[in-house]
Amino acid sequence: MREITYLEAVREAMTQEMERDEKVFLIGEDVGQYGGAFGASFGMLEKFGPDRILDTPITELGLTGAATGAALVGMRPIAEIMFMDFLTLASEQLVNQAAKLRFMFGGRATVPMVLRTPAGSGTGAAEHHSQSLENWFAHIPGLKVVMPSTPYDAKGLLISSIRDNNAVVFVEHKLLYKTKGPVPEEPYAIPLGQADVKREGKDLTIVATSVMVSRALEAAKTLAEEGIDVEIVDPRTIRPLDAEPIIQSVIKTGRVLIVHEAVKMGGYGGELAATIAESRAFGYLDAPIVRLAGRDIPIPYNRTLELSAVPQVPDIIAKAREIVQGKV
Amino acid sequence: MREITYLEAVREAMTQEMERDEKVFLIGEDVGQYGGAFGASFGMLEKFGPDRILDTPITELGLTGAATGAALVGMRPIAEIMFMDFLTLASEQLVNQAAKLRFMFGGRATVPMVLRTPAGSGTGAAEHHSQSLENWFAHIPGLKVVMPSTPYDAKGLLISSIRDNNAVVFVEHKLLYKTKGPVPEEPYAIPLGQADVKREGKDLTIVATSVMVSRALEAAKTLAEEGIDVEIVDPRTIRPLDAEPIIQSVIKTGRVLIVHEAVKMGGYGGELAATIAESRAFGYLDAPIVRLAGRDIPIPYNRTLELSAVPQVPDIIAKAREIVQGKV
Amino acid sequence: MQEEKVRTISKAEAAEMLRLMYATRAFEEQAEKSYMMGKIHGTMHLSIGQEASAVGSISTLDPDDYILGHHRGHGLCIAKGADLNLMMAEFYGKEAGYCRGRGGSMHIADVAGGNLGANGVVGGGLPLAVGVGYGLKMRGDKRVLLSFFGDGAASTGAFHESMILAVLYQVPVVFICENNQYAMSFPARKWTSSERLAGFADSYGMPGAMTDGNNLLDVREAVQKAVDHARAGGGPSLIINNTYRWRGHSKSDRNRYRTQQEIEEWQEADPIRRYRKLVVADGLFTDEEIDDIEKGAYEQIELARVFAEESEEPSVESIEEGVYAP
Amino acid sequence: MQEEKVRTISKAEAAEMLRLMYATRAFEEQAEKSYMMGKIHGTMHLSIGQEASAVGSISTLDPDDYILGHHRGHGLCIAKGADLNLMMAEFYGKEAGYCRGRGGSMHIADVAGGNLGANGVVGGGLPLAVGVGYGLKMRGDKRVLLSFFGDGAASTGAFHESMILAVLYQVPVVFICENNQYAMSFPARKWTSSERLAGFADSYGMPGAMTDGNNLLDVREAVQKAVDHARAGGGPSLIINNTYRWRGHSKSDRNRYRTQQEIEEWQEADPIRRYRKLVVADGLFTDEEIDDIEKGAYEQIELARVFAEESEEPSVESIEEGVYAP
Ligand SMILES: Cc1ncc(C[n+]2csc(CCOP(=O)(O)OP(=O)(O)O)c2C)c(N)n1
Ligand SMILES: Cc1ncc(C[n+]2csc(CCOP(=O)(O)OP(=O)(O)O)c2C)c(N)n1
Ligand SMILES: [Mg+2]
Ligand SMILES: [Mg+2]
Repeated sequence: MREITYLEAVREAMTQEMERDEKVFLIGEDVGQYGGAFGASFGMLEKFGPDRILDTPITELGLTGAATGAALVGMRPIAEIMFMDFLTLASEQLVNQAAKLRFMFGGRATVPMVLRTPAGSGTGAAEHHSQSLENWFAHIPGLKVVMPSTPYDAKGLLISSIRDNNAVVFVEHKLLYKTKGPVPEEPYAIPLGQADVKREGKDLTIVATSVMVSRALEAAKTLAEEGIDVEIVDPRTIRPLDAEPIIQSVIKTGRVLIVHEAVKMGGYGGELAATIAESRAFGYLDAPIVRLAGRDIPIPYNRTLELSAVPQVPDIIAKAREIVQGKV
Repeated sequence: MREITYLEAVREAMTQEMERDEKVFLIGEDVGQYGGAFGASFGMLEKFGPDRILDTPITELGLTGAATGAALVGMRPIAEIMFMDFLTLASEQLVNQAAKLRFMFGGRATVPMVLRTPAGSGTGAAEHHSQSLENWFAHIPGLKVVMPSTPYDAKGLLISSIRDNNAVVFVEHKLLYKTKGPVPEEPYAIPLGQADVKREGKDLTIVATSVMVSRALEAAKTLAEEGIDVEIVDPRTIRPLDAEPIIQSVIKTGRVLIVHEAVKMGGYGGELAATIAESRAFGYLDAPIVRLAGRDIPIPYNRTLELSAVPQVPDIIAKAREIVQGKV
Repeated sequence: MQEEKVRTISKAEAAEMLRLMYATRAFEEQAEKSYMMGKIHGTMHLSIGQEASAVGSISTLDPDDYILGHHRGHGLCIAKGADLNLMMAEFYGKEAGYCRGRGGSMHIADVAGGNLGANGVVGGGLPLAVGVGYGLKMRGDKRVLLSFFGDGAASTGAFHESMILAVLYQVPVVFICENNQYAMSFPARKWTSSERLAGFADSYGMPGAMTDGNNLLDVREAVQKAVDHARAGGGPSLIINNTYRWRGHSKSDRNRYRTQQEIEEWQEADPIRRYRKLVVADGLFTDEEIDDIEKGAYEQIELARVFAEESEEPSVESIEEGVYAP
Repeated sequence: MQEEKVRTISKAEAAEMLRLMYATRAFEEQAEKSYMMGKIHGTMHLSIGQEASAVGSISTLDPDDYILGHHRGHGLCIAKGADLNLMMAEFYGKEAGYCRGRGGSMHIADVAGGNLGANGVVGGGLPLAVGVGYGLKMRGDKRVLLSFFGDGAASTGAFHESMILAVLYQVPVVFICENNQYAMSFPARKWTSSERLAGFADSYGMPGAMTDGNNLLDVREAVQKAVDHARAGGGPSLIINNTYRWRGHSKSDRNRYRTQQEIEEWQEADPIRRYRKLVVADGLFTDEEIDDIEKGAYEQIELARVFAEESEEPSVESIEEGVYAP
């Protein structure tokens, strides 16, 4: 199959959906001629014109609300927030309006919109451009939260997100943009709320999200050489969570390591750990549930510190080893 | 000992600290003549004058940033955000600036400020005035997050928060404002990061926060009549978390129920469950770790629905019973 | 001058506007009573004194046009033609209410009927308004939107960003600031003035106007012009209706920030009585005719109260319905 | 007129301003080179072309006054008297840097030296400025603050709320908008104009001014007036410095949103060359003297580069230091 990058997959999903449905439009800072800070919409202005590719001044709250309002009267906007850190500016409209309008109005409104945003560290952009705040939105009823880890998932999940009749927060990862993988040319939809087993194994379940999926896969190779056979489950959608494949995997392996980039305390790993601990998998656990996550610091600028702030492949290997060897 | 309300305890803490230290001031919407939406600062304008009790127009982002800036040059502001729901408007300044300035500047700045805000449902104020978003801030390194459950704790923890050299989010609960309890008249400080065992027991540990502490205490009475002896631990500070008393309690009882008002998914209960599941208490667990929390909906207006949206005393009793009877 | 304006309005239309203003007054009085009697939980924000702003503004719309309201939104709802029974039922938190009892006073909406909802967040409707306007424009829909907000909302960042985007995308939206002089206890005069508020229109590059918000004809004329402008593709406008709320901000208000004298002065300028006097002086109505309209309005509200009180509570089993759309 | 202004400045002071502008130019050129050579990770925002705005503004301050910068902040840092070694070391992410390598280009700060930091969030410094100003005012400190931001920041809600609060509390802050015509690719002219930006001062109720931001004397005069006003207790002002960035927004910029011709026209108005010409024409300096200043500045930057490159990396063991104050 043809291989394209995660960034191209995102662009292709948007382009194909905009071709299919004229109610879909894109709004965000510098999404037009500039093509978006990371190039996700590069060339789309030329294709769809300025009425459907809307450049905005710096107005995170305003543009998020504008997308919400347009959705309320039947459009299907895609809003881009340049860095997830700036959702801190937009969250009133996302959390109080987009997420709640339907429920608040007795189920008599729909808000079909997508808010795309790149998260994560690794680009040297420091404290204000590197955060992973997905658990903020996983905490909000009315939102869906999607975190694709491969180009294939990015395209299929973004198409589903655009077609979904709810407000979907679509979290991309900057370091994944340039990764390549097989992606069908025609449009296809991966249902939201469906986890994916990225690798089968029997000794340890690793539940990983976003960029940590590829790091876990990398770690699995080394671990395999040591005779540790790892199963990797990627929730892909963190709200709603498809818990069953995770529970089944843990029942099978008896051990689990949760890996994400976001800060550990208050992060989504807690949700995963708690979901396992209150499930029927609890009785099958041969080891404590372990989380490996971002350090309890803002993301620093210095390259070495930045790398050390979030889990890397060797950290995953070491932690997996400890668990399997009964050292935790 | 003299009994006063939680609201009076908050006011007394602010008043005594403002008398002690002229760098302390209060800023927020309607905190002056109006005395704050819930009356927390009633009478303080008359006492301290408009230079230290600053009324603001509706500017959540601006006033939170103003507090942060003042703290950066050595003042000790207390900012009040009228409802926690509106922290969605203020979070950029709180999360990107107040929390990170010190680290970002290499440890060469301090931001001694308190952001007080009432959270929670139960007043019929519906979706936009009832949220419990404490886990958003528990997720942010650089912040401290405090959630007092009694008048005594409210005063002592607020005094500590004001004296702390970091940005502290101080989460009050609307339903607690009118509750009374013994509170010393003189100023006293309860250290941040110190959990409190609110009731000793041997059959089940309940970890509860804020208004859920009193509901758990209420539930414990009924449970005691049934022969179920409950231990109740109140973390009081959720960042940093004093995990040790919780772990010890779970080791003792072998069973744990986590209760909070916030929505379950992505909530702080996950952090608590995961902390227990990865601790040495794991090996002592005789039952799965159970969370009882807010439903997966925004807080509805209708009184009956509103009450049903978050854990009430009978829910705690029922869940505790199930756990002890091995039904989960 | 005033008299000329009076005559541009048909008797039927004038009667309807009077009815809507009286119904609003009656609704608010009933709301207050129900609250006092403990039949309502929560809080509410009464718009008594601001009836001409709501009715005058919305009277310029076609039935399928849109409005976006705010927390002090009962009058806006009524002026947009809400079914008073469903509205009162929502206020009572009943299943028959506009929002199935989920939203209550601060969130009454009727999307199908063009009322896109009140809002619990001050300024929360402004960014939405930009998007609603853009949605309409993008699909060539000729409808327009009135977006209401208070003087307090004008100080929020949401206002600034929304004005900028509205002008940039030339959306068919009339932004109407109901300047009732206070945001809770905070006096608008402490940070702005009515002239300055209107002047923001210029700063952003759109037409602006300021009205005597207690004069229905004045409001109507200014809004009509802006609505026509928007419908013709001319883009957004900003209008400041100067008015006053007679009651406290909400039930927790002790009115310490204003004088009894000030309240009484504004009560002298009662918008309903002013319009009533005009149409009677003009000979369009007799006093008896208007008494009948008033009485009819109060009767309607009484029927709505009964309807609401007799309606069913939502079932707890249904509580999780409506969070997600299929 | 220009000549009269030139003469109000002593030779020593003029030399210092020239040195700061050249040092800024040299710093930015070195930053670009280091980045191209792969010695720097991350991104950066160069202020080449905006030197007069930074130096002209900050030259009006006393050494212990404050500034708050923004993401395009190297020139502001230098103008505030940053130690170039520590600054370059920070840019290189080294332990010796101003922020121990934690902050980098977008967060350089020197709180003790009155530089309260650049900011990665557009508009992020504006609310802070209000508080800094209030803190100073509250304790009777006579220092003032210059708060810098871009035309892009002026469209944020943070701007609106900050202006309102600044006027309300009459803080000793001069807000300086470095209008370099674009926010990334978004042209300021699409939502405002320099006149309109300056006009916001009036909307909020403070003095406003607009300068030729590439004319150091013009900038200095306007800012001096505002600084004096603030120091005398007169409250905030808003100044728009019209200028231009020569380089792309950051390293990802393909410059598709502007023409080469536009860039060249603005390069003609090089703020350093313009000031240089003035002082030479006036006879205050010979060309050789200025060549020496320029050369000295470049040498200083070369020393800073060496210092930075030879400095130690922060230790991974220290990574968690500085999150919380004791
Ligand atoms: C963002 C936000 N901040 C604070 C509040 C609390 N609050 C509710 S209404 C109100 C005053 C609003 O003033 P204005 O916009 O003038 O409307 P009015 O109440 O005068 O009609 C305040 C502060 C809120 N609902 N939303
Ligand atoms: C709140 C926010 N939104 C978006 C960005 C991404 N971004 C960084 S700089 C910039 C443009 C800023 O324009 P302006 O304020 O005019 O400053 P300039 O870069 O022109 O100096 C943008 C959009 C950001 N850093 N912060
Ligand atoms: Mg008002
Ligand atoms: Mg700019």
